[in-house]
Amino acid sequence: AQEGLTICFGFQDLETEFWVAGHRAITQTLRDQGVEVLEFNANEDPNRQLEQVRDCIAEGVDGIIIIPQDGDSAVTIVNEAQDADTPIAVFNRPPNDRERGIIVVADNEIITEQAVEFMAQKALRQYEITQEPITPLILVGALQDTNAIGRRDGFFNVIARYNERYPGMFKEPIEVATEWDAATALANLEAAITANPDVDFIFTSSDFLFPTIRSVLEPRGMWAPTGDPNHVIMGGLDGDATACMLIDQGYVDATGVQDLFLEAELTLSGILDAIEAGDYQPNAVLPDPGFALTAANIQYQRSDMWGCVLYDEGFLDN
Amino acid sequence: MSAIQTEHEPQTLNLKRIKATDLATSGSLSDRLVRWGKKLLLSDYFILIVSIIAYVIAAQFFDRLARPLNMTNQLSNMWPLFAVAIGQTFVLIIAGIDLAQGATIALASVVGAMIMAENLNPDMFDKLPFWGSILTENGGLLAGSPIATPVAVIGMLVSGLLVGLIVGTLITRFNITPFIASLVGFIFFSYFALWLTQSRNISGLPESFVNLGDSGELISVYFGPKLDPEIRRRDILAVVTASTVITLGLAFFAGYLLNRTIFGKHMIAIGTNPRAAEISGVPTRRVITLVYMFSGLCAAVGAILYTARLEIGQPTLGGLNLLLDIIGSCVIGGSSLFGGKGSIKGTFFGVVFFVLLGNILDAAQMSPFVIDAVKGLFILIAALLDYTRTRLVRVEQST
Amino acid sequence: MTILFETRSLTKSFFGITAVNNISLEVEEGKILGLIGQNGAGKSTLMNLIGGVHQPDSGQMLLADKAYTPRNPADAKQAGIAFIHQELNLFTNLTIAENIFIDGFPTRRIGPIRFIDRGQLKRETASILEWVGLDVPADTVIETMSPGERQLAEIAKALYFDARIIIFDEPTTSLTARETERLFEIMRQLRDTGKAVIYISHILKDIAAISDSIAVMRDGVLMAQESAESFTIDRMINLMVGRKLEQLYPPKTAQSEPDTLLQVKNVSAKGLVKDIDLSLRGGEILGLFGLMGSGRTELARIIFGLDQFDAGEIYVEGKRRTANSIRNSIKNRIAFVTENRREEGLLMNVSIADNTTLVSLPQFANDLTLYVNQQALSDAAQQASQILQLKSGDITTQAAKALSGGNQQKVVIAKWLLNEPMIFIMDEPTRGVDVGAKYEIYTIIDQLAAIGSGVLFISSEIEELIGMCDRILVMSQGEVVGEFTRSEFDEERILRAAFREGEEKPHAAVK
Amino acid sequence: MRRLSESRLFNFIINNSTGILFVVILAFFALTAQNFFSLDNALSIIKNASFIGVLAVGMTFVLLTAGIDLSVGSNMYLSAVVAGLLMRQFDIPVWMGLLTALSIGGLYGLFNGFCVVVLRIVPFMVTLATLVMGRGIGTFLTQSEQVDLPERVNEFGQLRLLGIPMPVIVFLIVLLIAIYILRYTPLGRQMYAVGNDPDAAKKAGVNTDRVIWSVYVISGIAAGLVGFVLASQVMRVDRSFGESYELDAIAAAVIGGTSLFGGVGSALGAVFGAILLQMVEAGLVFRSVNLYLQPMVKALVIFIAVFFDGIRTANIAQQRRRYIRNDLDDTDAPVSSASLPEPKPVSES
Ligand SMILES: Nc1ncnc2c1ncn2[C@@H]1O[C@H](COP(=O)(O)OP(=O)(O)OP(=O)(O)O)[C@@H](O)[C@H]1O
Ligand SMILES: Nc1ncnc2c1ncn2[C@@H]1O[C@H](COP(=O)(O)OP(=O)(O)OP(=O)(O)O)[C@@H](O)[C@H]1O
Ligand SMILES: [Mg+2]
Ligand SMILES: [Mg+2]
Repeated sequence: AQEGLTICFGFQDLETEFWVAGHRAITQTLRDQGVEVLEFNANEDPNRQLEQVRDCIAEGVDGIIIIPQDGDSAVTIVNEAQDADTPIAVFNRPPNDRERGIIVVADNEIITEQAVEFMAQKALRQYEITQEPITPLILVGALQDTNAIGRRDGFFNVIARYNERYPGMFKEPIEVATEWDAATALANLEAAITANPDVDFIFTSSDFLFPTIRSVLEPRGMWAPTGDPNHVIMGGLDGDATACMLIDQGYVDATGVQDLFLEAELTLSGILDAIEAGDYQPNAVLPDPGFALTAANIQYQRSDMWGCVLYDEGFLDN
Repeated sequence: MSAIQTEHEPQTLNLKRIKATDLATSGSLSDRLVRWGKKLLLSDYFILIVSIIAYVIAAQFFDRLARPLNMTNQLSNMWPLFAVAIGQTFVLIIAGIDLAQGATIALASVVGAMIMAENLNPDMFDKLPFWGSILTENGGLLAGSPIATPVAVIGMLVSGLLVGLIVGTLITRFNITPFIASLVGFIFFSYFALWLTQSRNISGLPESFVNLGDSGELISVYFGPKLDPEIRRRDILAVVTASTVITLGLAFFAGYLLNRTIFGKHMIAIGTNPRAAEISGVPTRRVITLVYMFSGLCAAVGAILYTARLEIGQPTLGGLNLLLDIIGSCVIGGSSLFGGKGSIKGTFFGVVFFVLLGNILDAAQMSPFVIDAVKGLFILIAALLDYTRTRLVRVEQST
Repeated sequence: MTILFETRSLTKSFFGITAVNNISLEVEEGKILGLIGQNGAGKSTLMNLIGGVHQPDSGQMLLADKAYTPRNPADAKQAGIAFIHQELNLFTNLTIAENIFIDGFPTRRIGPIRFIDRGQLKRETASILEWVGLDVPADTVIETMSPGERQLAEIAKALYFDARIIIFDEPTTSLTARETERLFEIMRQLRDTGKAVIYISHILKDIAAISDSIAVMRDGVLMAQESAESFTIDRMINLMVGRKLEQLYPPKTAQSEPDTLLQVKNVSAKGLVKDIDLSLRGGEILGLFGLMGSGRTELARIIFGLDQFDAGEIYVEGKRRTANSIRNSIKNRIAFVTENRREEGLLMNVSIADNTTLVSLPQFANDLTLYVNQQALSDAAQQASQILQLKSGDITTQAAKALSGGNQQKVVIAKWLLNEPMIFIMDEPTRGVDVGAKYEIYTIIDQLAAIGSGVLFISSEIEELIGMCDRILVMSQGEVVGEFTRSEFDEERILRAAFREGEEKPHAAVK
Repeated sequence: MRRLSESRLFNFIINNSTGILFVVILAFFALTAQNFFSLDNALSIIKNASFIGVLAVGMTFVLLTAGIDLSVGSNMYLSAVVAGLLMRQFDIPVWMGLLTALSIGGLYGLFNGFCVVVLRIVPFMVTLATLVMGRGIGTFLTQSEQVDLPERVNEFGQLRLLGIPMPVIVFLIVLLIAIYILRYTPLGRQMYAVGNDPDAAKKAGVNTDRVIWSVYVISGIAAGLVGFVLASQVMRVDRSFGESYELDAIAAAVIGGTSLFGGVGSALGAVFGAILLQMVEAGLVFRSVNLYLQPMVKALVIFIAVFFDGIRTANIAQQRRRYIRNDLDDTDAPVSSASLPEPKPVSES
């Protein structure tokens, strides 16, 4: 039924594994179904994305899928498409106004909270035994990226919650800027660890920084699996293949997972159904609750995590 | 578009004349082609012509390029880029460079939104530095007031002028090279804008402001059947919008300044030899500072257009990629990084080149994995053609 | 006598101007060939063809009877041609030694690695510098040197390698009599060792004194090449200009007026000038003489407001100047022709017309709209260029850098003339200018004085100061050491004052 | 006499202003942040400065000739990608990977040089185009996926010699080579000449084409080297690897006193600029400064450093200037003509 359809797919960049995997899931599934896909890369420029969506509308496509740069520009872009009678779906980054468009939501703040919650639980057990306050550290993403800000908020929410319940458990968190750049992360993390050698709780706003973290911790003897007295409680967000491997090996305790496959499926079915029904302005909010993949649940939930699927397919093998 | 069309007429006239003389001298077809090609290459409009020819050829393969709506889209994409590039052209003419434009766009966008935004969700915004004073649950400083939009526009322009003033002062009073002075401005004001909103966007801008962008249609065209009761929105082509008028107004003003006034002559003198200019009584410091202020103003105009079309105040507008496109447009359009050269017309052609190149590459639906490699190649080819042109012009003049 | 080098029907044109037109010139071994011609006659262009800077449109060159076709300056150098350009070609960020050896440093090995041999560099440079008479260390950075010293460095650079033909294109424009004399000494030495020397100058007296044969160019054409004996100064001028010049200096029409335009009282600037007292009246031409580095330029810059001073006062038309700034000076109609036209005088890539009108631009612009009346502007520029007999193409399109050296100097003067100066400070205004044009410039100076302006005329050519001035001040080491009124003018006394020598022991170098 | 010594102190401060700024910043952080003043931290700062630092040294060569190389970030990416892919696919040893990265970097620079020298396109446009192109080719090779480096690269990355991390040693070697080229070889001095006046350089017989070509190759090799060394630290090359490093590299070079208009600059200055920037950044992390303020403070430090450097160069130029009179230090005493250098007659004819 999808033969002959044209769908326009606008994305922001393909800079991390997560987005590459998402891009592939969407384009391949559509093409497998015989849909013609027009791809547009906006290179992290929402204005450029708006221009591209306008071009798609000019082209007269049947539907549009976007990965927006942020929740606010998404609103404008969704309005633009719907006003021009083109159905549109928004993948992963939700518009702040969720009234228009097919919106597949992964809430960074909430997913982060789930992962950090698991880490905090572990830290609590340690705190109860040693009575030593925990020194938490967060690698913050680019301040220009709203996802990074959501993740930072989620992290601080959990820390605050625990400090309320168990006063004195966490010290003031150390914030490390990364600008989503491995070298910046390397330099700043190294400085932060030198300044605070007692750090024992690290959360990275994206899993792609785990190798960087390792190269800072390893020479200092802080790269140790769970159970080792030198183990640093560690977590991240994205759920990529490296994170899966490191959880397997015990170095990492938890990662917040956005269910990439589910999101892709929700997006595609949403938009294709609307096209079939002749609905130019389909509106729906389709949540991806996300989950935290942890050392505790990796046996059961392994297959739900896109990173583990890649990992098990041999993604990281030489 | 009007600018382009009027420029086309003499071109066709020239063509006719060539044909007439050719008949008289009975030149062969290849001769004529060579002559015609040379003429084209020597023209000031070279980059424009190349861009349009490339576009026309590409449209034969990718018919989506030829759709009227696509064309009006490209037109509207040019205006904000052009507005910012005008300011950069001025700066390049005085042998400077203004990286701070990237941050100015962001800052102006945020400042404008903080003045006029309506309704702010306290959950999201209560961590902002000015929450409770400038920003409240009811919105920005003048939320809902009828003067909100004009004041916000003035506020945006003033922030552009201020950034320009600061960068200009660093250069003229502290003797800092333009590259570093504007880089400092770029970093500082980028993060200042981010800090102001703690990375958040401010939405809920009033309709009167949004209409300053390309949704403010002044002349629209509809090509469909006459009595269709329901015209789909996408069939209405906005040819002239508020952004067209604003940008062209800015361009003509800049052209006047550059070509017709003492200010423009002083700019060229400074760009060519600042010491000789100074000794000849050119108020170099004042001119340099004013040029950077004008550059900031242009960036702010760009910010108005971008903000209006995105309908949000955004601290991440602008940025390095945009900046490289802008400087690239200026340089393709004939500005020199070593000063003394540049024109508004040329910069417009450079902007046309960059916008059409982007459109063609997107239309060609090349894999996203090769598109950048191809884009780089085309920039290189355009620069090469342009160099060949200037060299030929020189040879032509000397014989 | 053997002909070492010759050109046959050499032709070169730029922008429709034939700068070198069908020239067949012969250069003999062991001889000095003087080459003269008006500004823009094509002398430098001819030399540029020989030096590989430009390539001819047609014609041939023969070096030792073999075809010689240099594609670039390196080729010319390879063939044994040294070229001292009219415009300095020094790297101001490098030392003298590095400038001299830039295309072939002496190196030495330390282990497996080659290093520049700084010791040898220094030694060799020092010996060349001594030869040309430049008394500064080999590792002096060019930036810190005065124009005169730079010119000597340029000469040293061309002489360090063993050339067969040495071209001097107006090498003495920044040199004083003494250095010039030393340079002639060097040229004679070169000739005596069998080299061929080509010497270009506008100082015909020098040409007559040193040349073995003389070639005259006019409008790109070779008018004559004969042995030096067959030329008198008058004949040279006649061939160059195409007419007779009755006198070198125009009759004096200006009268000094009683009112003082400029009064400099006790001005001192640390390290530069000290206790300068100077006054300039309306209608007066005041000469300022001194040796290289005597501080005349520094004083001129201070008076113009370009540099600051530490003590003393300056009065312009009786009013004490409070702010020492260029724009203040220009507002008071003070003009300043710089001695460094390339760096401070001209916008090289900008049209002649725009250069000419740069200072007086406000006159052509509406104060409110800033609108410039293009027509009035190009008319004014056109007029100025006619008055100064500028040799150029279309002044609204031709860039200043495409002018011959002397014509560039005229543009600098024209630029200030348009502003109708009341006090005209001219620092070496006739440097590199041909006899005909010099006469024009003198006439302008005289006319300016005649309408009541004061002229401060700085020059190293003592004759022209004597010919033109009402009074001459002599500077030495930043101080005014002598003052001569017209009736007291005497070349020898003025020179002695400049050397700070008592009357009783005239210096050997002074003839 | 007192005034004299005062002015000497003043001159000392002015002439070493950039160095003093460095010491002041160092002292400030050392006094206010624990553990900042330690060998460990010093090494860590230098190590992390080495990436931008080596790029900046390469950039200095280009800037000296009044060129610019915007493509270094993309070059890093492409070099690291190719080396990484080869090491993964063909199991080549680490040293061959390094060699690959250097060659790719050099070829990249060669192409830039070709466009500048042979096609005569302005450097800004050339390197802007290759900035886009290089990353594009890398993206094509990887299909935008990250390249994870094999484990043995980590061993190389964590190598230490006498306790000094490998990147610091690389940094030092690069610095020495650069100083050698710039100060002690004819080619280096010719670079200064070309930047000062290209026409004059041609007239002096300098092969300007060769000089210009070589600076782009040098900058390219430096970028390839940084690409590999940085990759060995973070063990992964993703699409944003090296993005917008060109600005930091140019900033570091300019802080170190290099002019964008050619002819002025030094390798040591570039190194110094990079370390200063990294020290400030580390200090801000040590002091846990608000993340939004960190870049703003960094911008201010760049401003101050460049400002001081400007004063310093102006003052040195002032002092280098030879004066006509030697009454600089006191105006009251009359200048005796005996103490003045006599104008010596050059010939006694
Ligand atoms: N690079 C150039 N481009 C265009 N025109 C030039 C160029 N060089 C010289 N000319 C023109 O060629 C003519 C001859 O100039 P040239 O420099 O040879 O004169 P000259 O005899 O050396 O004069 P002067 O005594 O003033 O130095 C002039 O009209 C000048 O404008
Ligand atoms: N560009 C410069 N940079 C540094 N110092 C300079 C410069 N120009 C001149 N000086 C210094 O100023 C002194 C005087 O310069 P200059 O030779 O120009 O004096 P002058 O009296 O005007 O002589 P002349 O006009 O004959 O050259 C010189 O000793 C020189 O050291
Ligand atoms: Mg000449
Ligand atoms: Mg002088």
